[in-house]
Amino acid sequence: MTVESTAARKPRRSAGTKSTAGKTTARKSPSTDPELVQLLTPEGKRVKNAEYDKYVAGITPDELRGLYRDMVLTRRFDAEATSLQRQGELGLWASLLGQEAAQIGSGRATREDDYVFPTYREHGVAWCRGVDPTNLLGMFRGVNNGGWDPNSNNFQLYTIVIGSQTLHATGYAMGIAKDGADSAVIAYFGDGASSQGDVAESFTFSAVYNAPVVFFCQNNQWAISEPTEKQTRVPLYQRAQGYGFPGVRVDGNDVLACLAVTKWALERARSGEGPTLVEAYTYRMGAHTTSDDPSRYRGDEERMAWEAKDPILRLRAYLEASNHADEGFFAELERESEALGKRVREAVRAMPDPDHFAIFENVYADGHALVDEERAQFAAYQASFTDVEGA
Amino acid sequence: MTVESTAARKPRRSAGTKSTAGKTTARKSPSTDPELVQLLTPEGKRVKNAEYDKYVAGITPDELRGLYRDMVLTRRFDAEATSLQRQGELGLWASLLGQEAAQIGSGRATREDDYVFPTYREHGVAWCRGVDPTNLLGMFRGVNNGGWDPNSNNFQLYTIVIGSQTLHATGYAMGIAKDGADSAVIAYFGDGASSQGDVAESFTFSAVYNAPVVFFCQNNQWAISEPTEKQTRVPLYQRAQGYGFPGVRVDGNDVLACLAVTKWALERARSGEGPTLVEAYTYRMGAHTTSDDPSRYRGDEERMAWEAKDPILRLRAYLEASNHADEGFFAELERESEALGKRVREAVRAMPDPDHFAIFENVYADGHALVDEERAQFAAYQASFTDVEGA
Amino acid sequence: MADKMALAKAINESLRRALDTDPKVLIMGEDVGKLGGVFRVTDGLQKDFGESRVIDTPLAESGIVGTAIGLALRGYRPVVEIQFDGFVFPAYDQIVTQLAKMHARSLGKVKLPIVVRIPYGGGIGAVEHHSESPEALFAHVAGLKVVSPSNPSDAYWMMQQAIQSDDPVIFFEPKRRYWDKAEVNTDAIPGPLHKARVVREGSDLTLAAYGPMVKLCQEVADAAAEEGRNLEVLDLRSVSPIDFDSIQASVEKTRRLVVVHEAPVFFGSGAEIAARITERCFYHLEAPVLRVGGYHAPYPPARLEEEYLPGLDRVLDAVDRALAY
Amino acid sequence: MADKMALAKAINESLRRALDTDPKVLIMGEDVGKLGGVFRVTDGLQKDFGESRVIDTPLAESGIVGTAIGLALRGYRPVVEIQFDGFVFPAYDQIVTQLAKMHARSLGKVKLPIVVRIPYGGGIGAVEHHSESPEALFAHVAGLKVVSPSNPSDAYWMMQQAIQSDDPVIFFEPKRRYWDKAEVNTDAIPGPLHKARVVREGSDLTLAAYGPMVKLCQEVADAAAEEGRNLEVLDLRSVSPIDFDSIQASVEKTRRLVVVHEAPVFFGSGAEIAARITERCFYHLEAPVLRVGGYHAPYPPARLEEEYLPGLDRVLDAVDRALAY
Ligand SMILES: Cc1ncc(C[n+]2csc(CCOP(=O)(O)OP(=O)(O)O)c2C)c(N)n1
Ligand SMILES: Cc1ncc(C[n+]2csc(CCOP(=O)(O)OP(=O)(O)O)c2C)c(N)n1
Ligand SMILES: [Mg+2]
Ligand SMILES: [Mg+2]
Repeated sequence: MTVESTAARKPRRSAGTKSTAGKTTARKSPSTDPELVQLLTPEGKRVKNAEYDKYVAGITPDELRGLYRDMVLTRRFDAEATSLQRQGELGLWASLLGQEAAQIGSGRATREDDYVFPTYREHGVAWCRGVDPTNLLGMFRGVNNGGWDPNSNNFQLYTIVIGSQTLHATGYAMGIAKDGADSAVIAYFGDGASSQGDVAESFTFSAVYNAPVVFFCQNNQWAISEPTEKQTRVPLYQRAQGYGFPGVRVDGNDVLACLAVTKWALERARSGEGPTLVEAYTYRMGAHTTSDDPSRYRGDEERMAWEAKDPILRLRAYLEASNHADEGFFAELERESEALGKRVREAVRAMPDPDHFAIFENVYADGHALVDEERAQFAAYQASFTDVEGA
Repeated sequence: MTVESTAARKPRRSAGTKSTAGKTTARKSPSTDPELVQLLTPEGKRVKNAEYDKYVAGITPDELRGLYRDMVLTRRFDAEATSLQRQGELGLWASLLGQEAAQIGSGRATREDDYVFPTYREHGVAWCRGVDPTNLLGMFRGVNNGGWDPNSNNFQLYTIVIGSQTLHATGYAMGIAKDGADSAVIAYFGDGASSQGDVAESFTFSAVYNAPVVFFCQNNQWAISEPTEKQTRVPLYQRAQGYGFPGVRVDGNDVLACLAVTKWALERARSGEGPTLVEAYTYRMGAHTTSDDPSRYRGDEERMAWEAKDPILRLRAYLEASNHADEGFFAELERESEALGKRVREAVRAMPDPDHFAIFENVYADGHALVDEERAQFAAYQASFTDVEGA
Repeated sequence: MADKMALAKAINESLRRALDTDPKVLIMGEDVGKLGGVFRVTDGLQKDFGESRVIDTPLAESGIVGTAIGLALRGYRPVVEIQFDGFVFPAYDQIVTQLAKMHARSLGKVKLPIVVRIPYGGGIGAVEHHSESPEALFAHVAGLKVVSPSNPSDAYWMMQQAIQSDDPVIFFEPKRRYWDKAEVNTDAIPGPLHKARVVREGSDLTLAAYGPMVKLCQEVADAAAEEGRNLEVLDLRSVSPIDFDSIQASVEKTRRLVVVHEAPVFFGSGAEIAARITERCFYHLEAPVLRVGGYHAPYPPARLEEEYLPGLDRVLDAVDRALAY
Repeated sequence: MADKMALAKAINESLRRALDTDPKVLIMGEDVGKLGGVFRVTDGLQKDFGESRVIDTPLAESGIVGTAIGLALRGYRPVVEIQFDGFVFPAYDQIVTQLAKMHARSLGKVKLPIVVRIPYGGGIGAVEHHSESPEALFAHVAGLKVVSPSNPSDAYWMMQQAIQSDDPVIFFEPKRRYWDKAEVNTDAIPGPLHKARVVREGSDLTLAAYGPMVKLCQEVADAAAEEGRNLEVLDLRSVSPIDFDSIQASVEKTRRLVVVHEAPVFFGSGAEIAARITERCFYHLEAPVLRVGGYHAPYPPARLEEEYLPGLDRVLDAVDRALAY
């Protein structure tokens, strides 16, 4: 599927590549051949990178095992949620399968006082921020629209309207700058989201105010059924330069590279160098959500090719080859996984339905006469049944 | 006024400039030192340009005088409109003073079957498209919201909501591609407009569908009272590359360069190479509109510096030095100018107020019961006065 | 030819017919191509009409509507899909300031025959932004027409009429009725686009509704009939214009009116209907026009939606209250 | 301290006071800095409070509201300016799906104390998009509060209250009254933000209005008085919530109600008021609630606005009609 296929009837030549002063020319960089930052090959071999090695130079075997553990537990949690949806315990689930490295690597790069603005699939980032994973399930079960306090872990609620949160992130970062604080913000969004006007406006505002924000785009190749070619004809990380800040593409299935690049970007933010765009080149291995049927729009070969780049297997190969983890570690982690699954299952099943009056709660902070009136009518109406039943 | 001034309390280092594979770095290009395409110096000297000379290679003295005439008459028309506003004949006027070269150069580059999407200040482009200038005055007088048939001259109505028309232009261009036609579209917008999400979305759509559209941004340095630094920290033409198509900055006070660069961009569009962004670097010499008072936010020196780069004087110097125009030409043009002024003055003064029932006309193409009902009520109400007066 | 067809399928067939008969008709939206839309309303259309007629767009609603306007200026008749009700707002500016006003702005020179399809309403257990009913926000805006079918036959024909209309039409599809089946006679056009229809005759009170609430009102009428009350049910079909003549005729007979919609009552269609019908039927009404709809609160999480939405009991309660006057 | 002050100046003074007393208050918008806004409402504030408190933003309304939300999450209290009514729509998505819903979405954990200032309404001879009255499009949306002052004193105090409110407030400023002067007592707060006020007592009929139409209604009442009719004039001040109790109290006395606003009548505030007051006062009303407002048409070019807008004669005509019942 080429980018021109929809519009052009006659053959059209592709964009030229010559470049002269005063003119920037589109770079032909097919998205299948990304120039990406990689520290671990798909086979788990550590490769040198002059620029980013320093950001993971001091990493200990313990920390490496920690990243592995994060990814494994996140995947386990995710699988549990998918099966809870199948069992009817959740209305919907948006799986992060395949994106563990992008999320754990970037999530672990954040500092406690940083602030995270997720979209709706950042279960791994939530994990890194210490949000209890069962809290993530409330909105998918339909008991609330966001079940945690954003300020407890500096992890904002999931945002479903694509792209909106990038502006909130930018504003929050403007506030950090105003306060003279040295923390930073990271905003997550997808390849599809890159087309939204709000995301472009967040680039503009963050550049103009030099806001300490990292835009972390997980390019998982798909926006529901649409491949990234329907959103852009050049790699997404290049978008940033036209707004005056750097963009970098990182191997999104390489947790070390994601950690290093995000640390670099967050440090830029902290030290007053303004925004950065990180494109984590990864793959949505599963369906868009449990409502989706990817067989309608993509073949198995693609997924299989990406399974060979699995972020968890990759780190495991490295851990094993470098003797950083033994059988005992993996066995213990397996037990921990099972326990997490069980805890999540039980927590979801025990999750109470909200009180009916919750409809009227929190519509306003300072109250509203109409809400009071409607609540009272609702109460009277509810009471009329009790009366009847009681009679 | 620096870009950081609003947000940062503590000193923040500026963006780095090193560039490595997989990372694009913000280019430091202060907008005061544009890398611009120029064919005529401010003194009217013709300078060579290997890339763009060919687009004006065959230009005849007659055509050069034509460009000069277009600019002079457009300026005359504009001045007349400003003074008609002062006299109370118009409610408002948005002057193009200083932007004549950008508009005439680009406007004359269009072909009859091309389609133009202006904002609200493109009086010079309208002139090139053959729109009767008096038609432009209707909306500023308050007798209509657009007084010409867009399809008569392939010149869409003025669009006031900033940025909206860039999407219409893109859609129209998608239609041209679908039709297999070889015409092109040009969309005008300002430096301020570059911040609107709609403009970014038009870049995305035009790139993905490889639509034959030229985005022509007149960077006149100001969006009402805000300098361009409030919209971007790098030159605007660079915006395009992140979307996968070329951007070029042209001296917007050099009519020859504007003509050449726009021809190049339109030819790219026609031959299937997709969108181009042209940033015409120019200056709004007057107020934003007749309602504006620029003395509140900018000094005279800036305007005076730009007066030295006046687009009309520049071409006149060239015409005179190259003996392409004599006294007679200038004298005749002066008479023509006067006549145009007079015609515009008279046409405006003679412009009738719209019929009251025009409120209800054209709300819908196929009619609407409520509009019919309200029109009837209005008629009855109006008639009640006649009755009274008649009685 | 009359087939039993689900409402979603009826729209699909109607779009297919339009693509077939008018080469200028285009389908645009997110995931409308290979996937056939998240509700499969455009299923198979790209396969049969190609990527140039059935267009998967970038994820940007303002861009979708804005480029559709440009395509319409070029002579096309785009039918654009907004994936869910709650995602129409990024396109709201293009709809309100451009789509709605271009015909008037151009003194009639420019027509924008664009249909904006919006699956709307709740009752399907969805997450936030997937269950809203924003029709009032479009009806208030002159230049737009707003319609909502309640059954497969209307879905089929109203879509035909909307596409043929030279005005922009906001087409609200009752998503929780997508799978309801009924007969669709694809030969005989049932009537004008903006005319209401009496779906059940009655004498004691008029229930007026559109889209997803028509079926509910029919159930209410059934239940009321068991208590010996004879309700008339009107399917309004159009929210702009509203067929006040038909409502008036019904109310002059029944003397009581209850309006039902999923959207919040405050500033909803019920307000306009109540105000205008009270003015038209001041001496006929035995009771004030009552409204049943959503509360002044964001659409709640799924496990609360049954309490939030008008249901059988709540409408019956309003009927009782109206009859008690 | 009581000074005679223009309405625009009263808002300016109110903003100044807020900036002075609360370091978290910010002013954001296009041209609000050096220029002081196109109406000079923010005149001098950047000079006195600096570019970090009074912020000229990029030209992007969604960005303005979206970043204001982020700033509010960080603890700031942004007061954002939309330059004209017709330019609020690019921000509509952020307002409706984010600003309005964040408090409920977060179960009360997140408060967004943001004021969105919108100069609105016509009568100033402006070009397209500069004269609209879109308040109904915000009042329908739960989570927002919507107010509109009619005079300098209210402008001053309602702005204080809006900024202090922990809820988002859409603050509609009657631009054609910006230059009207009246006394403003900056010491004594006149009453709650969402309470209507009787600005003229009367017994024959109630005129209800807000913002720019209050002055007109007072003129109507004067004119009617000359014909021996004694009209009560209510300044509603708030469009969400609407102070129905005060309207009801007035209507129970006068038994007739005419609602006046510049916005189109169809789906406008008059509809909601008519519907609810008819329900509340069914046995008191001697005439249907009548509405005077804009027509179902785009706001017309300036030379037609006098015909489009409610004026003395049109309101008097409605009064006559209501009294004729
Ligand atoms: C404004 C808006 N439009 C449409 C949707 C429906 N929708 C939900 S997810 C999605 C695709 C998102 O793709 P991407 O940004 O790549 O994120 P991913 O799901 O791949 O993580 C769409 C179209 C939405 N949520 N919001
Ligand atoms: C969406 C929108 N917001 C605000 C305005 C008010 N406004 C009119 S012109 C203008 C500045 C435009 O600047 P620019 O794009 O540089 O064009 P220029 O006027 O310099 O030609 C503004 C803010 C508007 N017309 N539309
Ligand atoms: Mg994606
Ligand atoms: Mg400008």
